[in-house]
Amino acid sequence: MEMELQAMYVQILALVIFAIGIIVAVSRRNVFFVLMGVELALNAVNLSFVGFAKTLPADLSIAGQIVPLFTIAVAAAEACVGLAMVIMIFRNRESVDSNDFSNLKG
Amino acid sequence: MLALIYFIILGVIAVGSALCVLLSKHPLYGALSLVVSMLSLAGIYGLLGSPFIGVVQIMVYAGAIIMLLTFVIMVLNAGRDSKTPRFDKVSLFVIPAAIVLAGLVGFVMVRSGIAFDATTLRGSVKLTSETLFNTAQEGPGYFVLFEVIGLLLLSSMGAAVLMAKKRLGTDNEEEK
Amino acid sequence: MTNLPLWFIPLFPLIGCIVLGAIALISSGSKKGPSEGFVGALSVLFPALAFASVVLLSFNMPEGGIRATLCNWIDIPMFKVDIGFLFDALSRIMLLFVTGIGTLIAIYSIGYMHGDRGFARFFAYINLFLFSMIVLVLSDSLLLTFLGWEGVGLCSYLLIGFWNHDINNCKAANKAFIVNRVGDIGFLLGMLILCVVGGSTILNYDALTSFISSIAAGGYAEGADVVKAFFNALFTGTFTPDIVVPILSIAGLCFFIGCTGKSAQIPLLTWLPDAMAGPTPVSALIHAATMVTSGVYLLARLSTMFVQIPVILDVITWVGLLTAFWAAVAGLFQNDIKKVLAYSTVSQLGYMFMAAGVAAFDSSIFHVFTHAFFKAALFLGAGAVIHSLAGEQDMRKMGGLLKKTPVTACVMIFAFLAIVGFPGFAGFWSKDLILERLYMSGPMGPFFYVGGLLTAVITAVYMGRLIVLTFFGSYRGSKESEAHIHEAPATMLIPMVVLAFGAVFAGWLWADSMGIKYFEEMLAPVVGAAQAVLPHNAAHVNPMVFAGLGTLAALFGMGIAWAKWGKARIPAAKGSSAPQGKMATWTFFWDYVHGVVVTVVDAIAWFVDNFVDKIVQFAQWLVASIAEILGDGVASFQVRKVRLQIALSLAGVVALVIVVLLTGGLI
Amino acid sequence: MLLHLLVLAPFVAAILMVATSKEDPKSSSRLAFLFAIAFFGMSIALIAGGNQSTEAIEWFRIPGAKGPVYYYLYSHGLGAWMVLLSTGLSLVALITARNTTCKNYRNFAIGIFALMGAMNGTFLAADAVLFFFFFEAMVIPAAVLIAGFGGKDRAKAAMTFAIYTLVGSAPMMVALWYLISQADSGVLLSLVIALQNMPEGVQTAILVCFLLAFMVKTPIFPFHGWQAISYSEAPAPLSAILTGAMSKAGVFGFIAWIIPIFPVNVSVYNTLMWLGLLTALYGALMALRATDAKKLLAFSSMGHLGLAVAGVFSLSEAMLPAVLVLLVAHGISAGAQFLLMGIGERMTGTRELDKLGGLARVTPVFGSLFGFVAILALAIPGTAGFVGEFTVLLSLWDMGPLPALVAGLCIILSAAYMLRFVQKVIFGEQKCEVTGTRMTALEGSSIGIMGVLLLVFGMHPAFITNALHLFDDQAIEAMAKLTNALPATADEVDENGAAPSSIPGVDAEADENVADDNVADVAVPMTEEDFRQLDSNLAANGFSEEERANLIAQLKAMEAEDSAEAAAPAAAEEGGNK
Repeated sequence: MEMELQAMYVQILALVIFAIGIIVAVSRRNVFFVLMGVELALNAVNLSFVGFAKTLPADLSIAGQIVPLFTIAVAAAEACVGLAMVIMIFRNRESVDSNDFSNLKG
Repeated sequence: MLALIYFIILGVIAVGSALCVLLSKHPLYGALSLVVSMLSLAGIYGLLGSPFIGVVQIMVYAGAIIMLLTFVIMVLNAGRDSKTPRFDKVSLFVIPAAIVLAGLVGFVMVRSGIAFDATTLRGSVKLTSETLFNTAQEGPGYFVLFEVIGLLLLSSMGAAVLMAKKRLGTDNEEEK
Repeated sequence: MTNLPLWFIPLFPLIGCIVLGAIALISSGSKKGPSEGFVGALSVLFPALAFASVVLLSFNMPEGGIRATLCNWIDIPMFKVDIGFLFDALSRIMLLFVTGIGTLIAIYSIGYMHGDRGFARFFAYINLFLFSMIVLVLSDSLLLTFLGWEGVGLCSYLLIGFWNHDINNCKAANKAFIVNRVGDIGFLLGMLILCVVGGSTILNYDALTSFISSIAAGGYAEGADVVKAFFNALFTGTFTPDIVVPILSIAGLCFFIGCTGKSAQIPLLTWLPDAMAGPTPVSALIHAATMVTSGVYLLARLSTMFVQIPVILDVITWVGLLTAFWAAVAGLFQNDIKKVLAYSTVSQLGYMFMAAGVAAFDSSIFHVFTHAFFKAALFLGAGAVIHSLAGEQDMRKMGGLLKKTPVTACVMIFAFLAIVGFPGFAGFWSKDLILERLYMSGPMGPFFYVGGLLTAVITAVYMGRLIVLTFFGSYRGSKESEAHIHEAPATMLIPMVVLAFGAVFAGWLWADSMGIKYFEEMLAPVVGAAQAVLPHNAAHVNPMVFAGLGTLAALFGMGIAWAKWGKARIPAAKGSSAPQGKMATWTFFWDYVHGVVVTVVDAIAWFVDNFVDKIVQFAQWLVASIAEILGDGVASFQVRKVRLQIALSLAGVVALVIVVLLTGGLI
Repeated sequence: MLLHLLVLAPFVAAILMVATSKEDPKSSSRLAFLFAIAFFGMSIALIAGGNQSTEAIEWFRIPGAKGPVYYYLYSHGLGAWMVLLSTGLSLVALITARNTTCKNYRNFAIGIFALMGAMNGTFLAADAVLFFFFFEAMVIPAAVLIAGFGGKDRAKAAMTFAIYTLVGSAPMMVALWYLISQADSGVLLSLVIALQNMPEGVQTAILVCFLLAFMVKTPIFPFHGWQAISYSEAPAPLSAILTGAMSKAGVFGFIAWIIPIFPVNVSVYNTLMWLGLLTALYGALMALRATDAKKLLAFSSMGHLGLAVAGVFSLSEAMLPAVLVLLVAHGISAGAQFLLMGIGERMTGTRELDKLGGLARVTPVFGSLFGFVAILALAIPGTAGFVGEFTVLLSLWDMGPLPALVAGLCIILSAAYMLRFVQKVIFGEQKCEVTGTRMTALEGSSIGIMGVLLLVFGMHPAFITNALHLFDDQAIEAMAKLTNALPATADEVDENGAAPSSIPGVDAEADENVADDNVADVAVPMTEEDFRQLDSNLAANGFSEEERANLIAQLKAMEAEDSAEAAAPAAAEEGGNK
């Protein structure tokens, strides 16, 4: 078997980054890390999109390369609002520990 | 062959810096590692034949989002997370679960046997923008979506400004 | 003028009602109210027009009557009824005195209601009442009669509660309406039964008559068990042809229940004495002369049906007898002048039902006719007395009014002689006739006769008491009030005098023992055939014997009254005019019975409110709390740690993926 | 076009109302009146125009369903009259609300228009999913209005109302989903065919789910828990709409979405008739004991609707017109009473019966109107209420005298509580000061017109009953087009479709393959009794006399052929069928 770049490798890389992103987002308590973890996971998904797009013939492959653009835009919006919230909450509570954020609990 | 080598190098950097994010103590370090990870991912995009996404990735992620993050961390000056441990009991769930999940999905994917297609189009700026702004095609296409995203960005910006501003205002009053 | 349309008759009072109602409504804002002269003229005009059209039609009526179908009313599958009018001998006689007396009483009311704030409203109601009453007697189908039937009940409600700021009047009005409603449901069910037996067409009187005669001609299961058939129908809902007659009996009973409600017979009679809370002209018009006799009218109208169901006729006779006797005794105990007259009305209605019960429908209608005159005269006289005494109704505080209000006294005394059956006066002829028919009715005849005669004696006693206490002796009220006693104005006196004439002479239309049978011949086309169905006692007795016995009874009763109250010094009354002690027990016996029913309903309502509803609420609460507890239980997983949540959901995803992999994917 | 306007334009009107001034009720009320009058006029045109339908437009697809959901409206006499009630009551409600909800009149009007659109949709939808959509959508504006404009306990009332009714229809949603996963589409005919192919147990389960939703909405004992509190806490104009038009959606559901599509299930229907009677009794008894004027009216409504439901499930020939007249009469009279009570509450500031009294002397016009409307509600002959109650009683008598007797008892009790109500509110000593805004001429005349309408319908109910013709050939053909499994010949549609319930023999046989099954295959010969029942059932479903006669003649002819064929060897026939 020739040592060429396989579509599978891209997906596996995406998977690994995604897993790390999830772990960062969930297991770290600092909200900044939570945000960063989410960004990582989103990036992994983008990568996966592009990787899959390249397995499709001609015209069909465009969609998979357009969608990441939107994802990036949404991620930007998310970061924007998320950081604003962090500022707000921090001013209220003087803390960045997500364990202290439980306003939504009934 | 060459592509594979580049890919392995970039992939290792990406994964490594991602792990740095996971393990770093101070969020500032985390943010910097994240930038590295993003950059290497941008390289992979280029490698895969989607240079436009790679460029956008650098500009938006590395340029804007992470900058924003960094600024906020610095402004708040509350980034130090020394009191809280990096991993706690929850991590006992999360890490194995995520690894198992990744393993399972990977297992399935490996067996599915996907391969690159030779006829696939290169995601150049020209092609991308033509597809994005093509209003002639049937149905609404991406154009409307693009506009909607614009709106989303605008509104999220507005929301962010409102939230931050209101809090600042009350702070001032309290000071008085 | 011969082809004057029938619908003109009800139309006039209806217009009157609308016009006067509009005046009342518009003027309600102003302080002074509308001009009484104008309103009074209008309110007499419309009944008078109706009366005039009835008279015109009466002269030109062909033998078989006039029928006119106006339009379709209800037209749905299974049920088609037209609005139509039937002007025959029976409705003619009813209409004549309804509109005639209605007009007279409208004139009287102008004087009586003078200065009342609700002047226009009162006459609007009176006109509405006349409209309903005319529809009741003029309609050619049971359903339209029912419209009038409930319409008069409604007007009765409105007029009893006319002075509605006193809550007691309202309660009396409510009672009248609700008790009548019970009877009305009887009427309604009767109609339903007829519909089921013969389709909606037989609600029409003519069709009903032919239907009944076809059944009678076809023969029917004579001895069929009515009760069994009824329960069979009740639970299975099926009607086999051989139980048509028993079913008809049930229908007849239902109609009779309707009649007991409207005509204040046992057991639905308690509302009539209470109804005296209304203005006196109302008592005269509605609760003496016209509305309460509509039950008798209905029996006569359905005579063809009733003679086929003798069981129910027996029931009617018994109820009539008991009512007549009971009410007469209760009349003895009353001190309120209007209450005496109310019980007297109930008692006289009992007579009419007895007559109807022995299939003497013509004589019962005749009594309705004469009774309308003398009872209206009595009530109007009582109204004049109350008017002159500024609202005093207790007879124990009256006395010696003969000299102060001579015209009123004369009118009342003439009417009194008529009601006790003094020879020559109206009541004599009609009551005599009823007693005679009772005697001839069959094996039980003599018993009924004795009961009727005894009641006649008591009637003479309590009416004598009323006259003696009111007009003879010396005045027992306070000195100040004595100075104000005055004769009523002319608008009140003229109708009274006219009615008194009627009370004296109306009986001569059918002076049976003198051989004058004009009234009987007139009614013969309507009820004659029906009355011939049932066999009569063959033994013929000289009518003079009955006349003599009747006269004796009247004289005897008057003698008792004079002996007991004529000379005695009656202490000035204190406290309420209601009877006390045993008298109260007798008077209010049926009120107690009704009270039990009302209490039972109240108790059920209380039970429903406090138990059933609580159980439902409890069940609701239970479901809600279970949901809440479950929710709380689930919410307790909702630990403060957001991250733990996500971790758990992640674990869940893993589990799901494993399951999917192991089972080989979705089906 | 009219149908589209009636359903969609109210929502547009609601949006347009946003543009008016929030502070000035005068200007916003002018626009609102204008809209409401326009809708009212349209609904009259709808009734005058007879049966009509729109093109079926494919709306969306539900996962698991065979066919798409159509935006498909169809108006028959029943629905058109209900629409009239909804628009008419909304108009009067908007008029009386001007002096009640001064400041927020605009928002109130928005809510009312949204509610009106949803109600119209419910009454006009010809697709089950569309019907359900509007059926649920009604709840939201109503609950919001209760929460925004209600009395003291408004939050609780709105919550109870919303949760109760939404939970009540949740089983229906599941059942409906299952049903359309089996049927070709949501139109009536497809549902009928799908149901016929199901085993009996499943049919019953779906039936019960459907019934539950309608029982909660009507409401029928014991699912009435939400009613008293919602009606009494809601602002009076809204209560008038709720009871006058919205509660009719339940009864409408029974008539339009249960009886035509489900095969007759005697035990369930009998139970429902008795439940209806029980509700009537219960409502009357509770009304006797109510101390809150609006609660009294709420229970009175419950009693009347119970009677209507009992009438529906008597399945008599006279049922449909009888119930329709009863519903219209009740809608108008109960609506008018609620509106009047709202004005009374505005004037005196209380709705406790013991604190009211003597209003007839202080405000004679109000008192007269109040008495007038109460008398109309008593079902005096000559009013529409009487025609309705009497004919419903007649239908009930078909099931035996006992139901009719119970209904008669309810009528007696209704007189008792209604008179008590009148006495407590307008008669007797004056107990409270009149401080609020008095009844305006506009309010008085609009309510007066409602009363006069009741009299007109009472003397000439043909106005109402003539409009009735549930499913005509055109509609059935149109529905058949949306139903693939069916060869769309009108005849067969008639027999298998619109009145499946009526052919007991066919139902049993037709289970295997409806599309191919011919009526002539019926093995069990139909007796005269069957024909009679069929006839009355057809009539109950709105077939005219002529059509019924035709159908029965056809059936009889087939019957004759069948018995002739029976002589031939059975095996040959079976072979031929397969």
